[in-house]
Amino acid sequence: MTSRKVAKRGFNLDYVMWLFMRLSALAMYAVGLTGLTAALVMGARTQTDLSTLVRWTFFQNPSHVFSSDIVVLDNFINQFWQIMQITMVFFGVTHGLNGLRIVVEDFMGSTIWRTLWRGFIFFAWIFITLVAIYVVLAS
Amino acid sequence: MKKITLKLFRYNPETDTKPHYDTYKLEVEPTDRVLDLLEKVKGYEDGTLSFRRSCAHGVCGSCAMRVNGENKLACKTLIQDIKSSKITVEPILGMPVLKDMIVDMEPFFDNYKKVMPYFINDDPKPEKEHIQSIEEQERFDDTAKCILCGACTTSCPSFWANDEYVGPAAIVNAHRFIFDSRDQGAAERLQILNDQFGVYRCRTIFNCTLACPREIEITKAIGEVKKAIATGSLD
Amino acid sequence: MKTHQFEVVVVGAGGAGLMAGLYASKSASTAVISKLYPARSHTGAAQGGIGAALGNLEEDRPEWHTYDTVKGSDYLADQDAVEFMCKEAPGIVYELEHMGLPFSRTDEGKIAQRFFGGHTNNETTKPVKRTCYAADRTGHMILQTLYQQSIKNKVQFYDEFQVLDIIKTDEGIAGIVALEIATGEMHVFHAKSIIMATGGWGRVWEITSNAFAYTGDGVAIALRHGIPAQDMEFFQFHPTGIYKMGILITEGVRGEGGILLNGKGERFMEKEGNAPNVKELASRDVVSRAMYQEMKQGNGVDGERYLYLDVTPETVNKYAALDGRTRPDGTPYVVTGEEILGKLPDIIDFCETYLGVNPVTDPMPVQPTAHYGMGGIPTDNYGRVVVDKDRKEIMPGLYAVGENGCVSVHGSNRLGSNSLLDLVVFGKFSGIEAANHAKNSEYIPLPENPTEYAEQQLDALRNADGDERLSEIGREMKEVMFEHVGVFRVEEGMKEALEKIRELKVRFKNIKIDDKGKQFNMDLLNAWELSNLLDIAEVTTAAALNRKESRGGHARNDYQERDDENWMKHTLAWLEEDGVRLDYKDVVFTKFEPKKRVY
Amino acid sequence: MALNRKVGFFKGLKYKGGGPMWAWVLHRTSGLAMVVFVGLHIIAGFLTQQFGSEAGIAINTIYENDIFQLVIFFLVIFHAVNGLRVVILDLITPLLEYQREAIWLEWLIIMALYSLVIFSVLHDVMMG
Ligand SMILES: Cc1cc2nc3c(=O)[nH]c(=O)nc-3n(C[C@H](O)[C@H](O)[C@H](O)COP(=O)(O)OP(=O)(O)OC[C@H]3O[C@@H](n4cnc5c(N)ncnc54)[C@H](O)[C@@H]3O)c2cc1C
Ligand code: HEM
Ligand code: SF4
Ligand code: F3S
Ligand code: FES
Repeated sequence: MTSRKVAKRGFNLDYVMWLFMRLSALAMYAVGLTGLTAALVMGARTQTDLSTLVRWTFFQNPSHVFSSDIVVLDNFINQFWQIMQITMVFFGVTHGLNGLRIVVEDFMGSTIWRTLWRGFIFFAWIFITLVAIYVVLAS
Repeated sequence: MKKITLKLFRYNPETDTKPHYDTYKLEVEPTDRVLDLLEKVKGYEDGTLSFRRSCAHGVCGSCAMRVNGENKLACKTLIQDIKSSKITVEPILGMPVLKDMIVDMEPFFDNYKKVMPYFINDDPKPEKEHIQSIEEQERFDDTAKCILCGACTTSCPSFWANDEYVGPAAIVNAHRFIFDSRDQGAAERLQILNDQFGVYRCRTIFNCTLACPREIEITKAIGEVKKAIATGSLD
Repeated sequence: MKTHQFEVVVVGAGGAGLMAGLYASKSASTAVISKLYPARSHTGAAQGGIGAALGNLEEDRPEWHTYDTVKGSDYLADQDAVEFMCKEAPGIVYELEHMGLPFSRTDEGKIAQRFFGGHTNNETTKPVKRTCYAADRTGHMILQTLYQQSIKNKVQFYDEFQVLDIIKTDEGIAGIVALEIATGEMHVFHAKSIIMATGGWGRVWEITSNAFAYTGDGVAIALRHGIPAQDMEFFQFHPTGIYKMGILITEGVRGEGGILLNGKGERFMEKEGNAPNVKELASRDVVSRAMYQEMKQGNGVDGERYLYLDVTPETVNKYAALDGRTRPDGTPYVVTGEEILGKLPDIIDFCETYLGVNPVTDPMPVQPTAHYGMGGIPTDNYGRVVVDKDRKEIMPGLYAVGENGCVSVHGSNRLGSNSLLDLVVFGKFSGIEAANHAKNSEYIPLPENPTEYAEQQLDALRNADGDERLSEIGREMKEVMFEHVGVFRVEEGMKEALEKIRELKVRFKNIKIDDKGKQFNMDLLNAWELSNLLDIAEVTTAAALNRKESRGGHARNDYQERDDENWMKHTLAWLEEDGVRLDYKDVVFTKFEPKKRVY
Repeated sequence: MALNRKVGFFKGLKYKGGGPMWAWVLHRTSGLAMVVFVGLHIIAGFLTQQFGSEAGIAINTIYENDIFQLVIFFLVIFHAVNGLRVVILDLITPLLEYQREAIWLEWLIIMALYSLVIFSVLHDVMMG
């Protein structure tokens, strides 16, 4: 079969976000699985309950798991895990709020409500991301 | 012979302000089509019942309706294939209902026309046919089967939610040309589909594929179009 | 009432109408009016393919195609027209391909071709692969392609407008009257040229492969304006319709090696008197008659009125070996289930849906089904309507193409795959001719009240408040026609049918219409369509009754032989107040002298 | 007058679309639920940490509830597994042919994971 090429298409928010939704989903899997494995390796296997384990999986922050039974918290207090946390927060929040945007835009025509929602989602995105990053860096 | 209860969506714009349902009890053969039942009701019970039909064997695309909540061609759905003895027939969703089962198909055809659903090749014509290998022809054989019945687009929740979405049928017909090795309009069609209301409105919900009476792998075709946009390659 | 003005108006958006519209719109303002969305036209149901001597797989020539068509027509076709069509055929198939039509391909990437009944190599008399196909949905692809090209060329469509009448004043054809189905509003299209392309009328018969929309509107409208219909007694019964439903199983199945078997498992087509040479690939009238005889002799399957069409690989290979059939490269012809699936996907789908039978593993129950009207509005090679028996008087501005026209290239029996060809060839030339005519003429002024006649007809129906059911009248008509004016005919039967039709016409005046509304009043339109069918049934029966011979699609038990001496002529039928008036016109001969037809 | 063409959410739900459609509906619902859950969780944590707010603690107490946990775990697992199916099918187009199998597989995985969760939560409840 002959190979045919067409020029790549220009920027389109819906395409970019479509791709982002999928890639961020994969990224969250990556971070989550790393967190989970690490938590298990570092002792959660025997010592902790389910919800704590989930907290470790998704947000490996010492202050997030104040009641944790994991003995050696120190292993989690380093820059690697901070980066992991920020990645998780960024992808999770962006993914979730963009999801919200998609749902809203599906059910709302181009009215003023749509614009308001967009604005609201944008500020919520900035706010939550910043707050979360602050929590990560401050603890 | 089998006894069934037929429940029909009724709406007459000239006399009704809102739709209602009529129920009929019929004796039918298991090999009767849903279309035969509608004909029976129209012929012997109530001549005002209105629906579109022509070919009566699933190739013209006139008779897409919701049969027991699912998009079907009335002429391709046999009574023996319906589990229940109660059959509800309603118009397809997402298009304005004009009368009984008849919906306004204009929005559907408008979307279809948006994707340039026609062969484009500005080269000088060869003396005989264009040469195209069997494999090249098979590349778009599936999507060339489309009979424009609308069952797919009107079963798509993404389309229900936002009727500006061009819908699966339009993408299927774009696919038929984008992947035709003789055609030269792929770039423009991909441009059109890479739009806010284009192919990325598809959420891989599969209702379309399940609804298609021609058994076209619609979601796959849409996926291939998405991939072509992302990679710039048509292989 | 709304009035529009176009130089050319095409009525019907099937293969013929779209082709005509495409060509006319190149040089004249054109509207295409159709009671269905164009993509719903019955051309989309055509399965097997379109005939053209491309010679992609083996040697073939347009002259052979011409001879086969003439022979197939039982010498009733006009040979100049046939020659014209067969010569144009390869060019027009290439043209369709250039429009993007996705034909199936040969290994070399050329358009694929298959066997079809009656198409032969004239030197060896063996079947020849002449029918170009796109799997078993060639008609679908033609219809879609032409519709797509019409969109590309911005042809103006009026979808779901039912044409009820042509406006004919003393000066000539001035336009047409159409009902906008969605609103019930009348529209007048003022035009210089009118092309009728409304398709066939198979709904006259009980078992038919034809669409609900095949109600012969074009022919009936013409008849009401004193225009004759030609050769209406010749209606083709396709041998293989799905038992009881009539849904078509394409001749392509036999082309791919499918075998007809009777209840005893015998291949009856090879019997002496049927078609010992080409067997299943004989022309349709021959096969239908053979099947009918088998069933009459009690050889139907389980004593029922059906036979088997068997395309399972075992059967195909067994008989291909017996016949010594080979592939183009000389190797023996052997098929696999896969291959059949690939070439006949839709047929397999139909059988599974409607019969619960998979043709790759089981035989299909089939019976002859009413399929194609060879007759119609008489025209010349440019679609111009010729109204007299001497071919002198044409009706300026009126054209007819496709199944509702009669050029005549099919004579008394159409060869498979010649209809799609007829549509595009004559569609093209009538489109060009209609635009030319429009360029060289003036609009004929509309009469005072152009919709009067159409409105009268509708009002009469709407206000008819009797007690006859439309569906009942329709059912009785279909039954009597299938019984007595079907595959085989005899004097008494046809007389009975004619009487019945006349009785039904009287009863029709006393019908009851439930729907009194304007929008989508399908009840009313169905009544109008039934009145067309009744007219056509009457004309068909009267013409058949009068033709005292057997020829092509017209087979009589009481006159079993072809009678060239008295009947080598076309029938013209006028529908008049007190019945049908018949007259006859000569057949055009060029090269081929009538011979006895053996396959 | 033609009837309005708008298809409301509940009207749409009556359509018999089968497995993939329900998966989508649940995906959407679970996605939104998580937005609310994660959003509130972050804010609650922030409030508690920064201001020692009672409201923050109140919110987080709801999250400790067993029933709530069973629900949210289901939603999270479903969203994650179904999301993975969608991502795989979307990015590797040829696999779209196996979508029916994909739905089965997905539910198998969800059931397996979710039984672990149920087991664990019940275990915790029993053990006090
Ligand atoms: C099942 C089947 C299989 C066939 N297979 C083959 C094959 O393999 N090869 C072959 O050569 N031939 C085949 N034929 C024959 C061939 O397909 C038809 O004869 C041909 O398609 C007729 O085309 P047409 O353009 O005349 O009519 P159509 O395609 O039927 O178009 C008729 C048009 O007229 C419109 N119309 C009708 N009445 C009105 C009205 N009152 N007002 C406005 N519009 C109106 C309709 O809306 C429609 O658009 C087959 C036929 C059938 C039924
Ligand atoms: C491993 C974890 C996750 C995976 C694999 C995942 C995957 C996906 C995927 C593939 C989509 C599809 C979007 C589309 O169809 O266009 C999606 C949508 C969505 N996701 Fe997630 N997601 C995950 C976590 C989350 C989280 C943590 C949230 C919330 C904060 C979230 C909220 C949403 C929302 C609201 C949508 C939009 C739903 C819709 O469009 O119907 N997701 N997710
Ligand atoms: S893709 Fe299938 S369902 Fe959709 S319009 Fe075409 S034939 Fe109908
Ligand atoms: S149903 Fe709709 S969302 Fe996509 S897969 Fe089909 S178009
Ligand atoms: S009537 Fe043609 S598809 Fe049903």
